[in-house]
Amino acid sequence: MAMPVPQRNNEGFLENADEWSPSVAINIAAESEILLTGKHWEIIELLRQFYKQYEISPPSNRLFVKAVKEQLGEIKGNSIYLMQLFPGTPAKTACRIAGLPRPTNCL
Amino acid sequence: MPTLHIINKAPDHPRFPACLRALAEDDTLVLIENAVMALVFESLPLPPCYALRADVNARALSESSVTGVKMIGYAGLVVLTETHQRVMNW
Amino acid sequence: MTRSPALSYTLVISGAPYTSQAPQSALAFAKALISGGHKLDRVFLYGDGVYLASSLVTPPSDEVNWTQLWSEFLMQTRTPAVACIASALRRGILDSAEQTRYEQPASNIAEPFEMAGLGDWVEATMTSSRILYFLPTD
Amino acid sequence: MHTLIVIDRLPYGDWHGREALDMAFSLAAFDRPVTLLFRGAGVNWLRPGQSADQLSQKSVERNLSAATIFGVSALLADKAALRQYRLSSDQLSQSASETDLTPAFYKQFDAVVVL
Repeated sequence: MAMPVPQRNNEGFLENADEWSPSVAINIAAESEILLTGKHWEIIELLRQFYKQYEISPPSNRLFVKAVKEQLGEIKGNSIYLMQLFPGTPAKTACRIAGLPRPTNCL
Repeated sequence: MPTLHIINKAPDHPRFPACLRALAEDDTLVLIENAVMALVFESLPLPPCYALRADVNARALSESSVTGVKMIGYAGLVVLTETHQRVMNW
Repeated sequence: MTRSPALSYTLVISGAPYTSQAPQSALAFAKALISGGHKLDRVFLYGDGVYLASSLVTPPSDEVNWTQLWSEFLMQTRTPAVACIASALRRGILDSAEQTRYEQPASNIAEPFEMAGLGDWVEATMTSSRILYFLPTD
Repeated sequence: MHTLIVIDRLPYGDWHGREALDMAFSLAAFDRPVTLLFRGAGVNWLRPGQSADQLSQKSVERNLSAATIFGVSALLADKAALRQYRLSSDQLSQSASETDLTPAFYKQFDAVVVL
Protein backbone atom coordinates (compact mmCIF):
# COMPACT_ATOMS: atom_id res chain seq x y z
CA MET A 1 0.00 0.00 0.00
CA ALA A 2 1.52 3.31 -1.06
CA MET A 3 1.27 5.72 1.85
CA PRO A 4 2.38 9.29 1.29
CA VAL A 5 4.89 9.95 4.09
CA PRO A 6 6.72 13.26 3.60
CA GLN A 7 9.65 14.13 5.81
CA ARG A 8 8.73 14.88 9.40
CA ASN A 9 10.46 15.90 12.60
CA ASN A 10 10.96 13.78 15.71
CA GLU A 11 7.49 14.64 17.01
CA GLY A 12 5.81 13.77 13.73
CA PHE A 13 5.22 17.33 12.45
CA LEU A 14 5.74 17.96 8.73
CA GLU A 15 9.06 19.60 7.90
CA ASN A 16 7.46 21.26 4.89
CA ALA A 17 3.86 22.41 5.26
CA ASP A 18 3.35 22.40 1.47
CA GLU A 19 3.56 18.62 1.45
CA TRP A 20 0.33 18.29 3.37
CA SER A 21 -2.65 16.61 1.73
CA PRO A 22 -5.78 14.95 3.13
CA SER A 23 -4.21 11.53 2.62
CA VAL A 24 -1.12 12.65 4.56
CA ALA A 25 -3.48 13.71 7.34
CA ILE A 26 -5.19 10.30 7.31
CA ASN A 27 -1.83 8.58 7.69
CA ILE A 28 -0.54 10.84 10.45
CA ALA A 29 -3.83 10.36 12.31
CA ALA A 30 -3.64 6.58 11.88
CA GLU A 31 -0.31 6.53 13.74
CA SER A 32 -2.18 7.80 16.81
CA GLU A 33 -5.03 5.36 16.10
CA ILE A 34 -7.34 8.17 15.13
CA LEU A 35 -9.82 7.46 12.34
CA LEU A 36 -10.70 10.80 10.81
CA THR A 37 -14.42 11.51 10.66
CA GLY A 38 -16.38 14.54 9.51
CA LYS A 39 -16.04 15.98 13.01
CA HIS A 40 -12.27 15.76 12.74
CA TRP A 41 -12.17 17.28 9.27
CA GLU A 42 -14.25 20.22 10.46
CA ILE A 43 -11.57 21.08 13.03
CA ILE A 44 -8.68 20.34 10.64
CA GLU A 45 -10.17 22.67 8.05
CA LEU A 46 -10.74 25.33 10.70
CA LEU A 47 -7.12 25.11 11.84
CA ARG A 48 -5.75 25.30 8.31
CA GLN A 49 -8.00 28.25 7.52
CA PHE A 50 -6.95 29.89 10.79
CA TYR A 51 -3.28 29.50 9.93
CA LYS A 52 -3.80 30.89 6.43
CA GLN A 53 -5.63 33.92 7.73
CA TYR A 54 -3.54 34.81 10.80
CA GLU A 55 -0.17 33.25 9.87
CA ILE A 56 0.03 31.64 13.31
CA SER A 57 -1.42 28.52 14.83
CA PRO A 58 -3.20 29.05 18.14
CA PRO A 59 -0.18 29.44 20.48
CA SER A 60 -1.62 27.30 23.25
CA ASN A 61 -4.24 24.66 23.87
CA ARG A 62 -6.45 27.20 25.63
CA LEU A 63 -6.32 29.54 22.65
CA PHE A 64 -7.02 26.61 20.31
CA VAL A 65 -10.20 25.92 22.26
CA LYS A 66 -11.07 29.64 22.14
CA ALA A 67 -10.54 29.80 18.38
CA VAL A 68 -12.84 26.81 17.85
CA LYS A 69 -15.43 28.27 20.22
CA GLU A 70 -15.32 31.59 18.41
CA GLN A 71 -16.11 29.96 15.07
CA LEU A 72 -18.15 26.83 15.86
CA GLY A 73 -19.75 27.70 19.19
CA GLU A 74 -19.54 26.29 22.70
CA ILE A 75 -20.60 22.71 21.93
CA LYS A 76 -17.49 22.14 19.82
CA GLY A 77 -15.33 24.85 21.32
CA ASN A 78 -14.64 23.08 24.58
CA SER A 79 -11.70 21.03 25.69
CA ILE A 80 -13.62 17.79 26.33
CA TYR A 81 -15.04 17.65 22.81
CA LEU A 82 -11.64 18.44 21.30
CA MET A 83 -9.86 15.99 23.60
CA GLN A 84 -12.16 13.20 22.40
CA LEU A 85 -11.33 13.97 18.78
CA PHE A 86 -7.63 14.70 19.27
CA PRO A 87 -6.33 12.84 22.33
CA GLY A 88 -3.29 14.04 24.28
CA THR A 89 -2.87 17.78 23.95
CA PRO A 90 -5.62 18.52 21.41
CA ALA A 91 -3.87 21.60 19.91
CA LYS A 92 -0.69 19.63 19.37
CA THR A 93 -2.36 16.52 17.99
CA ALA A 94 -4.64 18.53 15.73
CA CYS A 95 -1.80 20.75 14.45
CA ARG A 96 0.24 17.67 13.64
CA ILE A 97 -2.58 16.10 11.64
CA ALA A 98 -3.46 19.42 9.97
CA GLY A 99 0.14 19.91 8.82
CA LEU A 100 0.75 23.06 10.88
CA PRO A 101 4.05 23.87 12.61
CA ARG A 102 4.85 22.42 16.02
CA PRO A 103 3.58 24.75 18.77
CA THR A 104 6.32 26.35 20.91
CA ASN A 105 4.85 25.18 24.21
CA CYS A 106 4.65 28.79 25.11
CA LEU A 107 1.92 28.55 27.74
CA MET B 1 -4.42 55.34 42.86
CA PRO B 2 -1.02 57.07 43.05
CA THR B 3 1.36 55.47 40.57
CA LEU B 4 5.11 55.11 40.70
CA HIS B 5 6.60 55.70 37.26
CA ILE B 6 10.10 54.32 36.75
CA ILE B 7 11.81 55.36 33.54
CA ASN B 8 15.17 54.19 32.21
CA LYS B 9 15.15 55.86 28.76
CA ALA B 10 17.24 58.88 27.78
CA PRO B 11 15.39 62.21 27.68
CA ASP B 12 15.49 62.27 23.86
CA HIS B 13 13.82 58.85 23.63
CA PRO B 14 10.17 59.06 22.49
CA ARG B 15 9.11 57.27 25.65
CA PHE B 16 10.29 60.17 27.82
CA PRO B 17 7.62 62.69 26.76
CA ALA B 18 5.04 59.89 26.73
CA CYS B 19 5.90 59.19 30.36
CA LEU B 20 5.73 62.85 31.38
CA ARG B 21 2.30 63.15 29.75
CA ALA B 22 1.04 60.15 31.71
CA LEU B 23 2.00 61.61 35.10
CA ALA B 24 -0.95 62.51 37.27
CA GLU B 25 -0.82 65.07 40.11
CA ASP B 26 -0.42 62.45 42.81
CA ASP B 27 2.05 60.24 40.88
CA THR B 28 5.76 59.85 41.55
CA LEU B 29 8.54 59.77 38.95
CA VAL B 30 11.88 58.01 39.35
CA LEU B 31 14.73 58.38 36.86
CA ILE B 32 17.07 55.41 36.55
CA GLU B 33 19.81 54.39 34.11
CA ASN B 34 19.86 56.63 31.00
CA ALA B 35 16.89 58.67 32.23
CA VAL B 36 19.05 60.51 34.77
CA MET B 37 20.42 62.54 31.85
CA ALA B 38 17.16 64.47 32.10
CA LEU B 39 18.81 66.34 34.99
CA VAL B 40 20.92 68.28 32.51
CA PHE B 41 18.81 68.06 29.36
CA GLU B 42 18.03 71.53 28.06
CA SER B 43 14.54 72.97 28.40
CA LEU B 44 12.89 69.80 29.67
CA PRO B 45 9.99 70.59 32.01
CA LEU B 46 11.05 68.02 34.59
CA PRO B 47 8.58 67.75 37.46
CA PRO B 48 9.78 67.13 41.04
CA CYS B 49 11.13 63.59 41.01
CA TYR B 50 13.69 61.12 42.29
CA ALA B 51 16.90 59.97 40.62
CA LEU B 52 18.93 56.86 41.34
CA ARG B 53 22.21 58.00 42.89
CA ALA B 54 24.37 55.22 41.38
CA ASP B 55 23.25 56.17 37.87
CA VAL B 56 23.70 59.90 38.54
CA ASN B 57 27.23 59.44 39.86
CA ALA B 58 28.26 57.09 37.05
CA ARG B 59 27.32 59.73 34.49
CA ALA B 60 29.17 62.55 36.24
CA LEU B 61 26.06 64.53 37.04
CA SER B 62 26.19 66.67 40.14
CA GLU B 63 23.75 65.50 42.78
CA SER B 64 23.02 69.04 43.88
CA SER B 65 22.74 70.73 40.49
CA VAL B 66 19.00 70.35 40.05
CA THR B 67 16.41 71.60 42.47
CA GLY B 68 13.36 69.44 42.95
CA VAL B 69 15.21 66.20 42.30
CA LYS B 70 15.88 63.94 45.28
CA MET B 71 18.67 61.40 45.17
CA ILE B 72 17.84 57.86 46.31
CA GLY B 73 19.60 54.51 46.49
CA TYR B 74 18.15 51.10 45.59
CA ALA B 75 16.78 50.80 49.15
CA GLY B 76 14.97 54.11 48.61
CA LEU B 77 13.54 52.78 45.37
CA VAL B 78 12.24 49.72 47.24
CA VAL B 79 10.55 52.03 49.77
CA LEU B 80 8.83 53.88 46.93
CA THR B 81 7.49 50.58 45.59
CA GLU B 82 6.14 49.85 49.08
CA THR B 83 4.22 53.08 49.26
CA HIS B 84 2.84 52.89 45.70
CA GLN B 85 0.55 49.97 44.92
CA ARG B 86 0.78 50.65 41.23
CA VAL B 87 4.10 50.73 39.38
CA MET B 88 4.62 51.56 35.71
CA ASN B 89 7.94 50.96 33.99
CA TRP B 90 8.88 53.04 30.94
CA MET C 1 9.90 52.06 63.57
CA THR C 2 6.80 51.33 61.54
CA ARG C 3 7.34 49.36 58.42
CA SER C 4 4.82 48.43 55.78
CA PRO C 5 4.03 44.71 55.76
CA ALA C 6 6.29 42.53 53.63
CA LEU C 7 5.44 42.46 49.95
CA SER C 8 6.11 39.85 47.29
CA TYR C 9 7.82 40.84 44.05
CA THR C 10 8.27 39.44 40.57
CA LEU C 11 11.06 41.00 38.53
CA VAL C 12 10.83 40.76 34.76
CA ILE C 13 14.11 41.36 32.94
CA SER C 14 13.77 42.09 29.22
CA GLY C 15 17.09 43.82 28.58
CA ALA C 16 20.14 41.71 27.75
CA PRO C 17 23.40 41.83 29.71
CA TYR C 18 26.19 43.82 28.00
CA THR C 19 23.52 45.45 25.81
CA SER C 20 21.56 47.11 28.56
CA GLN C 21 21.80 47.84 32.28
CA ALA C 22 18.68 45.80 32.98
CA PRO C 23 20.30 42.73 34.64
CA GLN C 24 22.48 44.86 36.92
CA SER C 25 19.73 47.28 37.97
CA ALA C 26 17.47 44.31 38.61
CA LEU C 27 20.09 42.57 40.75
CA ALA C 28 20.74 45.69 42.84
CA PHE C 29 16.99 46.10 43.29
CA ALA C 30 16.52 42.41 44.16
CA LYS C 31 19.16 42.61 46.88
CA ALA C 32 17.62 45.80 48.25
CA LEU C 33 14.11 44.38 48.40
CA ILE C 34 15.30 41.32 50.31
CA SER C 35 17.28 43.56 52.71
CA GLY C 36 14.05 45.50 53.10
CA GLY C 37 12.32 42.37 54.44
CA HIS C 38 10.34 41.57 51.31
CA LYS C 39 10.02 38.38 49.31
CA LEU C 40 11.23 37.85 45.76
CA ASP C 41 8.69 35.43 44.27
CA ARG C 42 10.47 34.89 41.00
CA VAL C 43 12.58 36.33 38.24
CA PHE C 44 11.18 36.10 34.72
CA LEU C 45 13.47 36.60 31.73
CA TYR C 46 11.69 37.78 28.60
CA GLY C 47 12.76 39.02 25.17
CA ASP C 48 16.49 39.79 25.05
CA GLY C 49 16.56 39.28 28.81
CA VAL C 50 16.87 35.53 28.20
CA TYR C 51 20.53 36.03 27.20
CA LEU C 52 21.22 36.39 30.92
CA ALA C 53 20.49 32.65 31.26
CA SER C 54 23.22 31.55 28.85
CA SER C 55 25.88 29.46 30.58
CA LEU C 56 28.23 30.37 27.73
CA VAL C 57 28.47 34.05 28.64
CA THR C 58 32.22 34.71 28.72
CA PRO C 59 33.18 38.31 29.43
CA PRO C 60 36.84 39.37 29.78
CA SER C 61 38.22 38.33 33.18
CA ASP C 62 38.26 41.89 34.52
CA GLU C 63 34.57 42.44 33.74
CA VAL C 64 31.62 41.22 35.75
CA ASN C 65 29.96 37.99 34.64
CA TRP C 66 26.30 38.93 35.12
CA THR C 67 25.05 35.40 34.51
CA GLN C 68 27.32 34.07 37.23
CA LEU C 69 26.41 36.83 39.70
CA TRP C 70 22.71 36.25 39.11
CA SER C 71 23.08 32.47 39.40
CA GLU C 72 24.85 32.81 42.74
CA PHE C 73 22.23 35.21 44.03
CA LEU C 74 19.34 32.98 42.89
CA MET C 75 20.84 29.91 44.52
CA GLN C 76 21.65 31.67 47.78
CA THR C 77 18.14 33.07 48.04
CA ARG C 78 16.45 29.97 46.52
CA THR C 79 14.59 32.20 44.12
CA PRO C 80 12.90 30.53 41.14
CA ALA C 81 14.07 32.04 37.85
CA VAL C 82 12.64 31.21 34.47
CA ALA C 83 13.43 32.12 30.90
CA CYS C 84 10.43 32.41 28.61
CA ILE C 85 10.60 29.39 26.36
CA ALA C 86 9.50 31.16 23.17
CA SER C 87 11.97 34.05 23.66
CA ALA C 88 14.73 31.62 24.61
CA LEU C 89 14.36 29.16 21.74
CA ARG C 90 14.47 31.97 19.17
CA ARG C 91 17.68 33.27 20.70
CA GLY C 92 19.46 29.96 21.10
CA ILE C 93 19.01 29.38 24.82
CA LEU C 94 17.97 25.76 25.43
CA ASP C 95 17.68 23.35 28.33
CA SER C 96 18.30 19.64 27.80
CA ALA C 97 14.61 18.85 27.25
CA GLU C 98 14.35 21.38 24.41
CA GLN C 99 17.70 20.23 23.05
CA THR C 100 16.26 16.73 22.70
CA ARG C 101 12.92 17.96 21.40
CA TYR C 102 14.50 20.04 18.64
CA GLU C 103 17.46 17.70 18.08
CA GLN C 104 20.01 20.43 18.69
CA PRO C 105 23.72 19.74 19.33
CA ALA C 106 23.85 21.31 22.81
CA SER C 107 21.95 22.88 25.65
CA ASN C 108 23.26 25.96 27.43
CA ILE C 109 20.92 27.18 30.15
CA ALA C 110 22.79 28.23 33.29
CA GLU C 111 21.77 26.82 36.66
CA PRO C 112 19.40 27.49 38.35
CA PHE C 113 17.44 29.04 35.47
CA GLU C 114 14.57 27.02 34.04
CA MET C 115 12.48 27.29 30.91
CA ALA C 116 8.79 28.09 31.26
CA GLY C 117 5.97 29.64 29.32
CA LEU C 118 4.29 33.00 29.64
CA GLY C 119 1.77 31.24 31.87
CA ASP C 120 4.27 31.77 34.69
CA TRP C 121 4.20 35.49 34.02
CA VAL C 122 0.40 35.53 33.92
CA GLU C 123 0.40 33.78 37.29
CA ALA C 124 2.82 36.38 38.63
CA THR C 125 0.45 39.16 37.59
CA MET C 126 -2.17 37.52 39.78
CA THR C 127 -0.11 36.52 42.79
CA SER C 128 2.83 38.91 43.35
CA SER C 129 2.07 42.17 45.10
CA ARG C 130 4.43 44.06 42.76
CA ILE C 131 5.84 43.36 39.30
CA LEU C 132 8.76 45.46 38.10
CA TYR C 133 10.12 45.42 34.56
CA PHE C 134 13.78 45.98 33.85
CA LEU C 135 13.72 47.04 30.24
CA PRO C 136 16.22 47.69 27.46
CA THR C 137 17.59 51.24 27.44
CA ASP C 138 17.07 51.89 23.73
CA MET D 1 -7.58 42.93 37.13
CA HIS D 2 -7.36 44.56 33.70
CA THR D 3 -3.97 44.85 31.99
CA LEU D 4 -3.01 47.32 29.29
CA ILE D 5 -0.28 46.06 26.96
CA VAL D 6 1.40 48.92 25.08
CA ILE D 7 3.14 48.64 21.71
CA ASP D 8 5.05 51.84 20.98
CA ARG D 9 7.65 50.68 18.47
CA LEU D 10 7.48 50.24 14.72
CA PRO D 11 6.65 46.81 13.35
CA TYR D 12 9.28 44.65 11.59
CA GLY D 13 12.41 46.55 12.73
CA ASP D 14 12.56 44.68 16.02
CA TRP D 15 10.72 42.01 17.98
CA HIS D 16 9.42 44.07 20.90
CA GLY D 17 5.91 44.40 19.54
CA ARG D 18 5.61 40.72 18.64
CA GLU D 19 6.70 39.73 22.12
CA ALA D 20 4.28 42.23 23.65
CA LEU D 21 1.51 40.72 21.52
CA ASP D 22 2.41 37.27 22.90
CA MET D 23 1.92 38.67 26.40
CA ALA D 24 -1.53 39.94 25.45
CA PHE D 25 -2.42 36.56 23.95
CA SER D 26 -1.36 34.72 27.09
CA LEU D 27 -3.41 36.94 29.36
CA ALA D 28 -6.36 36.29 27.05
CA ALA D 29 -5.66 32.55 27.13
CA PHE D 30 -6.16 32.61 30.89
CA ASP D 31 -9.25 34.80 30.58
CA ARG D 32 -7.53 37.80 32.14
CA PRO D 33 -8.96 41.06 30.79
CA VAL D 34 -6.43 42.69 28.47
CA THR D 35 -6.45 45.72 26.17
CA LEU D 36 -3.85 46.59 23.53
CA LEU D 37 -2.71 50.18 23.05
CA PHE D 38 -0.75 51.33 20.00
CA ARG D 39 1.13 54.43 21.03
CA GLY D 40 3.60 56.65 19.19
CA ALA D 41 5.33 54.86 16.31
CA GLY D 42 3.42 51.74 17.36
CA VAL D 43 0.30 53.00 15.53
CA ASN D 44 1.97 51.80 12.32
CA TRP D 45 1.03 48.28 13.39
CA LEU D 46 -2.47 49.31 12.30
CA ARG D 47 -1.51 50.50 8.80
CA PRO D 48 -3.51 48.44 6.29
CA GLY D 49 -2.04 46.49 3.39
CA GLN D 50 1.19 45.21 4.96
CA SER D 51 3.09 42.63 2.96
CA ALA D 52 6.11 41.32 4.79
CA ASP D 53 6.95 38.25 2.73
CA GLN D 54 9.92 39.97 1.07
CA LEU D 55 11.33 40.39 4.56
CA SER D 56 10.66 36.71 5.27
CA GLN D 57 8.64 37.80 8.27
CA LYS D 58 5.07 37.09 9.19
CA SER D 59 2.65 39.95 8.69
CA VAL D 60 1.94 41.62 12.02
CA GLU D 61 -1.29 42.84 10.46
CA ARG D 62 -2.44 39.22 10.11
CA ASN D 63 -1.04 38.09 13.48
CA LEU D 64 -2.73 41.01 15.20
CA SER D 65 -6.08 40.25 13.61
CA ALA D 66 -6.25 37.09 15.77
CA ALA D 67 -6.38 39.27 18.91
CA THR D 68 -10.15 39.51 19.17
CA ILE D 69 -10.62 35.79 18.40
CA PHE D 70 -8.38 35.02 21.37
CA GLY D 71 -10.33 37.37 23.61
CA VAL D 72 -8.31 40.59 23.73
CA SER D 73 -10.95 43.06 24.94
CA ALA D 74 -10.12 46.07 22.78
CA LEU D 75 -7.56 47.70 20.52
CA LEU D 76 -6.80 51.36 21.15
CA ALA D 77 -4.77 53.82 19.10
CA ASP D 78 -2.96 56.97 20.23
CA LYS D 79 -4.96 59.78 18.61
CA ALA D 80 -2.05 62.21 18.28
CA ALA D 81 0.24 59.57 16.79
CA LEU D 82 -2.37 58.57 14.20
CA ARG D 83 -2.33 62.15 12.97
CA GLN D 84 1.47 62.28 13.06
CA TYR D 85 1.72 59.20 10.86
CA ARG D 86 -1.16 60.26 8.58
CA LEU D 87 -3.48 57.45 9.55
CA SER D 88 -7.18 58.04 9.96
CA SER D 89 -9.06 55.81 12.33
CA ASP D 90 -11.51 54.65 9.64
CA GLN D 91 -8.73 53.26 7.42
CA LEU D 92 -6.98 51.17 10.06
CA SER D 93 -6.43 47.46 9.42
CA GLN D 94 -8.17 46.54 12.68
CA SER D 95 -11.03 48.30 14.34
CA ALA D 96 -9.24 50.34 16.97
CA SER D 97 -10.65 53.24 18.94
CA GLU D 98 -8.83 56.56 19.05
CA THR D 99 -7.65 57.47 22.51
CA ASP D 100 -6.26 60.57 24.20
CA LEU D 101 -3.37 59.51 26.38
CA THR D 102 -4.18 61.47 29.49
CA PRO D 103 -3.11 60.44 32.99
CA ALA D 104 -6.74 59.45 33.64
CA PHE D 105 -6.66 57.09 30.65
CA TYR D 106 -3.84 55.01 32.13
CA LYS D 107 -5.49 54.94 35.56
CA GLN D 108 -8.37 52.87 34.16
CA PHE D 109 -6.06 49.85 34.07
CA ASP D 110 -4.72 47.89 37.02
CA ALA D 111 -1.44 47.25 35.27
CA VAL D 112 0.31 48.82 32.28
CA VAL D 113 3.06 46.88 30.52
CA VAL D 114 5.40 48.09 27.79
CA LEU D 115 8.53 46.29 26.63
